[in-house]
Amino acid sequence: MGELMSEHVVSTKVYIGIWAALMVLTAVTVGAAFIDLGAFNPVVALAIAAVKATLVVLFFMHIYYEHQRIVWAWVGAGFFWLIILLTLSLTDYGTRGFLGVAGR
Amino acid sequence: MHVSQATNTQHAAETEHVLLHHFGDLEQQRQSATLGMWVFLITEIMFFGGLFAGYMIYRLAFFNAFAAGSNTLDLRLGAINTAVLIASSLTMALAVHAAQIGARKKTVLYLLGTIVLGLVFLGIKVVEYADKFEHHHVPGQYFEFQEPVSLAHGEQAQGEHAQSRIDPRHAELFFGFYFAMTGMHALHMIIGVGILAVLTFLAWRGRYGPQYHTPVHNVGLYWHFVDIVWIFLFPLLYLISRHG
Amino acid sequence: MWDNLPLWPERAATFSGRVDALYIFLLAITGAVTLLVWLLIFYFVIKYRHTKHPKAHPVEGSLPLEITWSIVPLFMFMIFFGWGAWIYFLESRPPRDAMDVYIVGKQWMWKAQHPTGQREINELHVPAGRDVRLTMISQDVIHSFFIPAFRIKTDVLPGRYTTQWFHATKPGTYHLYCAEYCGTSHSGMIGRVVVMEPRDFENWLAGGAGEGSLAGTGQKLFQDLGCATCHRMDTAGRGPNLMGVYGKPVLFEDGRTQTADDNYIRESILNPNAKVVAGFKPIMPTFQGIVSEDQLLSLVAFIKSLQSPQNAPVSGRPPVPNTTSPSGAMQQNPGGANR
Amino acid sequence: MATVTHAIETRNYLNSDYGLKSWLLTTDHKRIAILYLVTITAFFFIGGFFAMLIRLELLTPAGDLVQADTYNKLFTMHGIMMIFFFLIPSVPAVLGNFLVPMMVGAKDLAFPKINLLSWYLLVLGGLLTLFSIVAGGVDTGWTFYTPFSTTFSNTYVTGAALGIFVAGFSSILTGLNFIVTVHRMRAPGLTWGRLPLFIWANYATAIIQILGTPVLAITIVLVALERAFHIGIFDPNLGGDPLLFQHLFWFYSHPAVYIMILPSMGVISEIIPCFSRKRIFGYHFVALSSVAIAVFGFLVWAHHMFVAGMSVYAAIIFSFLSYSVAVPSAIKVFNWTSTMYRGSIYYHTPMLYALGFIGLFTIGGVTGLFLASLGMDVHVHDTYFVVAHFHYIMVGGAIMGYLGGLHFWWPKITGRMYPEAWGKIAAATVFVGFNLTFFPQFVVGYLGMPRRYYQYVSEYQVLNVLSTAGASILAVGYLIPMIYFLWSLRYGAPAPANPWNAVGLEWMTPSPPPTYNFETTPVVTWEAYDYRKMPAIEEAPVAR
Repeated sequence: MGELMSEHVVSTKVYIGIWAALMVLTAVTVGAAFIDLGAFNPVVALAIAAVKATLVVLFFMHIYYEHQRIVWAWVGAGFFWLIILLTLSLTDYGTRGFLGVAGR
Repeated sequence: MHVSQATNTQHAAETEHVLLHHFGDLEQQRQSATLGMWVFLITEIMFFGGLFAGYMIYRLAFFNAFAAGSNTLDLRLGAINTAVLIASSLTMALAVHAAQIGARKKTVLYLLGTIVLGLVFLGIKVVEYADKFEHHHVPGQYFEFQEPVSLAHGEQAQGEHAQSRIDPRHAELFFGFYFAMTGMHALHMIIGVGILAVLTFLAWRGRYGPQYHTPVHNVGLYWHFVDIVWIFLFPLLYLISRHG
Repeated sequence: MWDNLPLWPERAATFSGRVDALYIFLLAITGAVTLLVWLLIFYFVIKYRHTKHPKAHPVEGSLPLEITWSIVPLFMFMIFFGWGAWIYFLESRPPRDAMDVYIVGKQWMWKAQHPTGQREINELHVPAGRDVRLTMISQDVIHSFFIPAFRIKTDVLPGRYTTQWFHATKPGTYHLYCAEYCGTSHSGMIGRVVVMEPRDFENWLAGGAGEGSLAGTGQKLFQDLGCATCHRMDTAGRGPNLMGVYGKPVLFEDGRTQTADDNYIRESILNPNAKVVAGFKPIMPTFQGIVSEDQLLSLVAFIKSLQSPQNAPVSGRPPVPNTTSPSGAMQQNPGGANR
Repeated sequence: MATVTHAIETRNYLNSDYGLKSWLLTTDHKRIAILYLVTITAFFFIGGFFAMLIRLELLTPAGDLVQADTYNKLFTMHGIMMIFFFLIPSVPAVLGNFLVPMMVGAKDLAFPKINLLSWYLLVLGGLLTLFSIVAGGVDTGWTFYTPFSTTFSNTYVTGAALGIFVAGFSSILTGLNFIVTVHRMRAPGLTWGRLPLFIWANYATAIIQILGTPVLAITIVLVALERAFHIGIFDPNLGGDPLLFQHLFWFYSHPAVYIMILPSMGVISEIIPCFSRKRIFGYHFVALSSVAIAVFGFLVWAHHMFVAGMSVYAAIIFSFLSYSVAVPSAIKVFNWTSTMYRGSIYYHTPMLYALGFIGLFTIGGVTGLFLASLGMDVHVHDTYFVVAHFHYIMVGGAIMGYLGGLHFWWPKITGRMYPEAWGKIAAATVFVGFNLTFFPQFVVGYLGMPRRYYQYVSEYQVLNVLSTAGASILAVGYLIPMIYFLWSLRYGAPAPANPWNAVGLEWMTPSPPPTYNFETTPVVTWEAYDYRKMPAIEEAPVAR
């Protein structure tokens, strides 16, 4: 609690650094899309997007400096629930037709 | 968690008009607001999550159609818009910083910058949408889809009975998602710009300072969240199978 | 009186007994637990009523008890799960040599087509003692094909085949319901399933028909639509040879494989170039909007019947594929009808 | 700040201000709770009216009372009204709104204006939905299955869907308010291990509201877009998959069942210790089982789709996961029952509802085990067995809990006692009427009677007549409290601050409470449900 309140004032240099990183990553993701990586094209694209999103969440959105652990927990829960939605939907779509019986 | 007694009295006068009756102190109020905003943003994750789930399933099922649809999008405009939005996130972050240190003029300027960048984004989006209307890429009655030449596999295209490999209905699904996802995103942007306008006015009136700038911070969180959605939308929509 | 108040549905298929056994087991276990809870409530409420027991005795919890009443139910649940999943798995896998019947649902009626050509509306005649596989599709909204006496039910979807099967054991007439809400006359989308002695069923089959077998209809359509021009019964065709393709894995151009089931055949007719067989070119036009669901089913039945002679189809006359008439006009429909 | 509100003893939130504006623009959580109470009671009786027409139609096998289309609209509107506009707001928005701040020792919820906004959103959503009823109704069933709802139904689907969309935001904002309040507004000393179980239950509910409701919202948006522009996401004619709708819909709508039942479980966890005069058995297990239900509740949605044409393997996975959510429910039932062991039990009306809740929820819960078992579900899916099962959970469970809680806290909310004898009569009537209505439906469901049938084969008639007879009794059972609650507002005996000698911060302030709940912020130094030093319950006066 060095500050007036527990809120952290982030240096503008950090912001500009993050912005530069985001711009570079945007260029990288566009570049990577033109290289044939087979099945890994979407993986790379999403990985870069995830890194960018993490940078935004941690620094622009101040989660890195957040003292309330519960905020961390809720942010984690949000992404975790999204993964529940995606993966459990895929248990259906990913295994359709495995049995070789129409519609099963 | 509790502000020390000395600080409390020191800022008592400044505190009184912003502290709501049911909170014990400003710190509690600020933390509540931050937590509340984050929980709200979690609902937004799940809101877009439903779209992402549908998109993922159909993209896996109809990859060719999605790739063909994606290749008709203007990558340059998409990339420029990504840069514009990231820049607007930077100005937003700087606006929050300015409010925290009590630089009123800077706060207003950065907020205005954010609004302008947001409007630029929306303007480019309008250009893109107009292009879709022109090419009948809007799902519905008038939808048409011709497979772009690059994908139509040269030698086969020369065959007398060459058929499109793409079911236009599946390309229509891609554009359905394109409009649903970017439309929802744009709607969030429009709401964001509106809120920013009010916020800029209040900042100009000197409402925010080191003691109290929760609205600036929370609107910032919202704006960054909208940025994050775009960070995912850009590769998902614009960058399918761009090579070869 | 009891005619008007049946308390147990009839058991008329092999699954009926299996499901009933599970039901009785579940009733017994859960009934016992429910009874225990109710009796305990009554016992405590009476024994410890405040007039007789004015001072509560502090009992705050018990870890062994908590563990017991977590683990024991979980163990029972796993039995419920395993038993139910086993029945479901049996219900999901029709025997290979099951007799086929094709069902088309539409608002608000059921159409059944037998491989021999008989068509029925809101009725389904089947022999007792035979495995019967239903391949089902809807022309409009989602329906659900439900025969309570057989304890089976599966949704009938638009755009995709679903399958279920049964083995009727008891001749008689049973209810047939649509179980998925489908609009105004949902409750009118009912019919009857007539289970007949095999001999009676043969007679019934002999009586109706007239239009030739379903596979025969499909074969005729196969010629009329010009399919035979490319899908020749040798290796020289521009499309794959379809002899014996049903039920086998198919290798696609992009390296993926898929078993050629009813849905694959349907998709290949309606959206032929989504999955192109390795070694062939994406030149087939779509038949979207050209063939009806009924016709699609007859085409599927025909392609199913194209098996090598030693395991000839169990139903219908094995058709002799006609490879000598390239006369069928090639019906090119570039683009086809989109809807 | 605390010095001003010294005035008169009887100054409370009800008489602190008068006039319509003081209610419609209030930010006091207690007044907003009253607004909710009035609103959802209206919705409840509208939904109940539809239910009565449904039961009357089913008195005879033939369709003779209303048209088939009308019947379809009736069960659709019954479902929509009861689920989205009564059950989901019921306990959280009325009792939760009133009690959450008081139970944590706060002056109000964290965001009072947002709290008022969420009431307006519910009203707006309700009006939109009512408008679509008046304009012609909706006939899709509350489940809105595609492609029927998107392509084939020509009723007011979009209007009703929009109403639900708006009401969804009401639910989200209520949940958000509770979460922040529980985290940031607890009185000093009120640790998580000392929180009332009602708070735990509402917190768990809020988790579901936050994480589930947005998925319903986007699904509704997609249905509306599909109706308006034919974008084809759920339309098989465009290559879309109708099962995707079901996945997204049930991702919310299965956990939504826990939105309805969890808060009622919280109510029961308050009532039983009070009328047994002892601490709840296994506090931590009851508390954590609420959270477990909220979390596991999200892993089981596709058990609504076992016969829908889903992959067999997915069905097996979801069947397995479905049993995971049954364990914490069982833990609760056993702990409530054990709480009464060696207690000192009073038979007041709230306790009767709580006992009824345990009994009926047990039946509803164990029949859920039937439905989670794949082979069983194939037969009973979409039959009256399912209808009976979820009414045992939602009416036998959620509404019993809501009524129990309403009686329990009525003296606190209004400052008046309800007539105890009538309360007992009503509770017994509800219990008998409920069982007569819904138990026969298990039997008729196993016989094979599909749900949403306007006419049915004659052999099911006897059971349907029993059910309709039960529904009439149930209707009377619901009208009696409505009457005596209104009566008590004028003629009921003034309630003391703590008529049940219950523990909990809400009982340590006058009835009705002052606007800011507490004169000074309480400091909690005791564990929850510490009834050891509380005196016995005195016979409360019934009327002046």
